[in-house]
Amino acid sequence: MNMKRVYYEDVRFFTSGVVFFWFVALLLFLAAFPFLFKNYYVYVANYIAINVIVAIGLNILVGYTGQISLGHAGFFAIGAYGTLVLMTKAHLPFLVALPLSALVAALFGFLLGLPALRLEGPYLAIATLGFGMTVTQVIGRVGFFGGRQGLHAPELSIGPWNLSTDRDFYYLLITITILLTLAARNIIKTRVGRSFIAIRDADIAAETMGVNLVFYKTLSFALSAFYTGVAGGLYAFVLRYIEPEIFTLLRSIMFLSMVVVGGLGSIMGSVAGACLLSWMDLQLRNILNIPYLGEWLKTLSQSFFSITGVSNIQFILYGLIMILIMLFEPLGIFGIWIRTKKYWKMWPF
Amino acid sequence: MMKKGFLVFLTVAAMAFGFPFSAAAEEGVTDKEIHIGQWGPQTGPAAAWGSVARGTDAYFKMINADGGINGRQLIHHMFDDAYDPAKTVAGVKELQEGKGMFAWVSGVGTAPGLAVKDYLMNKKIPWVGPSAGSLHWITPPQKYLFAVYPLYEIEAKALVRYAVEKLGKKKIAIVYQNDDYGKNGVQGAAEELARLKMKLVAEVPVQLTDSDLKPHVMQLKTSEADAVLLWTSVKHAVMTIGTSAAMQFAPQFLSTSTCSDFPMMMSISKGLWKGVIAATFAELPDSKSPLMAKYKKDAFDKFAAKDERWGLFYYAGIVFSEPLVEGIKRCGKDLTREKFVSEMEKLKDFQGISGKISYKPFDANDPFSRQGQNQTTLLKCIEGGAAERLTDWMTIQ
Amino acid sequence: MLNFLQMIVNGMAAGSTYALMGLAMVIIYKTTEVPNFTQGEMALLSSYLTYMFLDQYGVPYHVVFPAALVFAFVLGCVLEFVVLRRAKEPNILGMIVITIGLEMILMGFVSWKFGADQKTMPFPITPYDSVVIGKVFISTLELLTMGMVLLLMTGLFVFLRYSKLGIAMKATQQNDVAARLMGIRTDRIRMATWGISSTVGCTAGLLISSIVMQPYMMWDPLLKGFAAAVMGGMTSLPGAVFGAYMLGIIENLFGGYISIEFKSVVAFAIIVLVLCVKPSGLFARHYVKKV
Amino acid sequence: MTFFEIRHLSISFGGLRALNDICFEVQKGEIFAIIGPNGAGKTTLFNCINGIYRPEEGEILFKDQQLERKRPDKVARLGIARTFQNIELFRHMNTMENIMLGRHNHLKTGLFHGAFMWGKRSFAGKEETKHRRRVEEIIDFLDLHAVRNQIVAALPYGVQKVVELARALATEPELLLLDEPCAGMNSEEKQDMIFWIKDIQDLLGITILLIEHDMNMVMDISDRILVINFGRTVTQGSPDMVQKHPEVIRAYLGEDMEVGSHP
Repeated sequence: MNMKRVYYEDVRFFTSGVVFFWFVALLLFLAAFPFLFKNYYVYVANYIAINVIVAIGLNILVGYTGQISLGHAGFFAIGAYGTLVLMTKAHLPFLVALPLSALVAALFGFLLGLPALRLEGPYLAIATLGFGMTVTQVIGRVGFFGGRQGLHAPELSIGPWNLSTDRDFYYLLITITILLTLAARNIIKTRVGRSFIAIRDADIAAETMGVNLVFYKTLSFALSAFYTGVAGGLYAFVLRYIEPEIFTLLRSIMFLSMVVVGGLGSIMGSVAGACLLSWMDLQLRNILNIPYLGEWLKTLSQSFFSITGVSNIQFILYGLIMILIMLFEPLGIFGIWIRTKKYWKMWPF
Repeated sequence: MMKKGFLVFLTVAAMAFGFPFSAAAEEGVTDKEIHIGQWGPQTGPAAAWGSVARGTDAYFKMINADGGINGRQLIHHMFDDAYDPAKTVAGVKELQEGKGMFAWVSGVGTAPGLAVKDYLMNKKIPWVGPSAGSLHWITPPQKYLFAVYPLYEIEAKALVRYAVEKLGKKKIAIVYQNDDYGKNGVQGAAEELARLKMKLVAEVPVQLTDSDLKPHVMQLKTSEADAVLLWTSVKHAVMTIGTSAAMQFAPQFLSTSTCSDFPMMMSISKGLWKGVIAATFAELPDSKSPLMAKYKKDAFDKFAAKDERWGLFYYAGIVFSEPLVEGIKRCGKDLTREKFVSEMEKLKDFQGISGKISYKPFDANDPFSRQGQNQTTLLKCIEGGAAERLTDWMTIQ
Repeated sequence: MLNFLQMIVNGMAAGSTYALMGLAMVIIYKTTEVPNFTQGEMALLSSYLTYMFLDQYGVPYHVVFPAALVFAFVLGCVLEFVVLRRAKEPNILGMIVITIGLEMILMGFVSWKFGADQKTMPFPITPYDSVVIGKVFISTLELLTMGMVLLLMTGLFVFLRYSKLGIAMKATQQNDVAARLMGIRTDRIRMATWGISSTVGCTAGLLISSIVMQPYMMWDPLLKGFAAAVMGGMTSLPGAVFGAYMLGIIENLFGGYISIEFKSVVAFAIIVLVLCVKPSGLFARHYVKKV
Repeated sequence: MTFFEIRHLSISFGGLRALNDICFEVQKGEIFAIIGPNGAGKTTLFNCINGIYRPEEGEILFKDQQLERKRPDKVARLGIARTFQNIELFRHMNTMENIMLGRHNHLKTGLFHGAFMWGKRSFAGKEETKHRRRVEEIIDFLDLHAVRNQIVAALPYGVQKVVELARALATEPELLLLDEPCAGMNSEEKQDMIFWIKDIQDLLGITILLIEHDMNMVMDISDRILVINFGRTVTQGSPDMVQKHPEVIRAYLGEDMEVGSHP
């Protein structure tokens, strides 16, 4: 036994040189990404990055603290609308408006966390669902928020930099995403995150060890809402236009499936889940343009189904993938990753 | 200074990775082809509007079968955006930056359209006929955006005028979808009534998600309206009429062009639609107009899928792209975007299967320099879903 | 006063649909603890197929409707057998995601097969006829729906309490292992539960689709039914029905007297309030974990 | 000042009197055992002390502080830790993290410091390192090296019990409540556990309240014993005294008396 332990190794980020290498490689790739691919893919990357932030935030709540939320589109909306309203009506700079509106989202998260203290399972699901729908409907009906006409994002510039193109915005977005990912990972590894997990695994034991349930559960809601709020604020600038119908129950469900498919209680899982599902969400519309397969599907629809509804195949695929992952790997993509890693470690035995 | 270096770097990188910097002619135009893009929801809650894009597709195929325009074939790229602006933006960027579209046509929905409007306008890409009658397209007017769909206000005004002046109705109420579409209707109706020194007796908002319209009908009933405008989706229009019938409330119902597909409305409402008056922006499905007959025969019968229906939404796809085709035709062999815009501006009383369409030279202060159609016509639903024409094309400013 | 009475009746009429969906949710949750988001789409598929046989093949009502209920039962059983039973380590989140996935598949299938155009189900009675009691109107379709709710609720209640299968279902819910040791084939019980629930949902679907049919028609009734079930305690059949009628009436009164714009949201606001006071709904005892 | 005292404690659940007028005192540094048949109310007593249940009547005094209206986390803050009858570990954490959670009240890292744990010289980094050193001492003490980095759900039952003990020790309690620490252990593990409990008393000077069914062990290590049955005190006193009490003999040593004949 090595008696001179460096205890920091348990919590440090780069557990080995290999990890460090891949991290740097990833950073380099992300930095070079806009130059390697067309602008359209930069937009897709931006869209994915937004979902990554939400998925991580939601995983803090769902995966680590063990609460259900079907209302995160509400926080997303609060972040988006907050940022735009603060910028256009109060003339605050972006870098002030974004965290401010995320804090507003966090405040709402805290408020939603209060009734959630006593709720679980389907009861919590319906309460959060109600919250999400209420936010959307209220925003849609208040003229101040542009009603159903939505709001356009103003020109965005930070200091001397004008971030008007997808590419410019990409760098800002990706930086924020990486920082938030690392921050989430650090929070989970330290006292607050441990308390979250403790609450999930055995809440009464956690309480008798000194964890304040009220505080940490609401904190988890608030933190999760904060992440989602930041993502919402950024999303307003990815799309450059927001309207209430963007923030529907369907989006909340999509967020939740990203987290569950990616792997509950795993940051990397959230990233993977968000990448996979949001990429599919954008790309499945092209399914009929795939050579041969698309033609075959069209013929199939002509003879057995209806050609007018053929695009709905994307729903079938989407649902199928969700179910298959859940049935065969309850830990999601993260579980698959762990298993593959084990397999290669043991190889060739 | 930094910015410049960055740009140089970008250019070099772009060239290194082989970006298509179009040197020849105009983007999306070759000797043989013209690429036109379009989005439309084939899935999701608004999927019923998906037939607009399919109508355009059949129309383009018909033109190509007839030899194309000035020797060029129209290549139609349409994609499904599920009415989700994020997907609209994705699809537009992918097609525009990938294949390169010469212009965009139609495109269903206010929200998806607004999400891509700035992008298209900044790139100076023409966009003809957004399929939603919204003021957003023309306030402020955009040089490259040509609206076709008559404003919902115009329809509201025409309907109110008819109800008051021809039918002698005294109390007009409105049921409206609580969004842009509905509110434009309320505004139009209110303006017209103000002109006639009257007021709406009830304004009842309906939410897209409502599945029970009894409270709404009760409000109408309490207001004792004798004419009710329906500014809702098809589903809610049918539910309003049905619930009214069940509650033995029978005013004259008047609806927007959204619900002017009478055969469909008759079948969904189980016959209750009979007697409803609707405004519309195009010829009727069974119209005797030769152009309409040609479209039915050469576009629909030849190119539509077997389960497609020759309904309003379908040939709306033709209505919205007629001006585009006309504009391209007038450009002749030398097709550029600038020339296209100037030719479009010269359109005067152009009539396809809709009302007359005219544009004016671009004037940032005149929204109507980019609003093509200002005409509407009123129809009454009679037995069997057929329509009786009540008015000729009316022009309302 | 007349208006008030009318609103109450309207509320009950609206509540009846929610009640049917709520009942269907409760039956499954009672035995398997799955909040079934597929419920609506199971009914959707059954309704659309019914429509197909009625409208395109002209099969008469008295054949099609019973056949639809049988189909719904089989569909429920098949989904349970093929999908839900395969779930490893089921937890509530995983189940939610699986049922949502199923929901997407069924919805995709229906839209693919039938397109997105609005349709309407041919129905033996006109949904727009009404009965006048005093001066209060109620449509015949709604009377039928209310009747179905009462019938199904009492039927299910008696069935669960007195029939052998019903008692076995209860046993399965309370202690799966013990039930199995007593010779109950809990797998089959679960399957039957899904079947029964799907049949109840199908009834709701058929009634709704006599007005307007489109692929999204079951979303709102499903959510409201779910909300009603939660309000009633998620495990109680009368609770779900009571919750549904409460929701319908509150919605209508709110729409009539306060704000018609926020009518559809008020249901959820009330749910949250109720849950703040009674965390397990109105009719269920709050369960406290023991250490 | 008494170290720990319970006065006239009563609680009932739905008409059933689970605890009825329980009184006892615990001196600093002693091992005080509570015995009684299943369902006597021992765990309920612990739950009352912990703040999980609110007693209806009576007082719980710890170093002159009233506990009966305090939340569990406040009680923990005062220096009372416990283990559970049916293991309540954080199943998906490893041993080290489980014990680290015991350090919760001694750590200061909040959201902000946690998020900015960049490197070992940051606030959170330093704190984590420091406290892991403390945890390592406990791991040494209870001989848990082998399972240091294993997820606890996968550990054998006996080891899980030890981890629970370690977690409780990590809070640096003054009073430690052990709820059947030896239940389900084999004799070897039991020996270890007895050894550790004594060490905790002798070396760390922690007062221990113990619930246990193993009479030999209880008689062996306890300083004083409280016997309860049906929520009432039967007797209390030194092991020798308790052993001679007729009702205890009846309950534990199995004289020819029916269980049902209790008043």
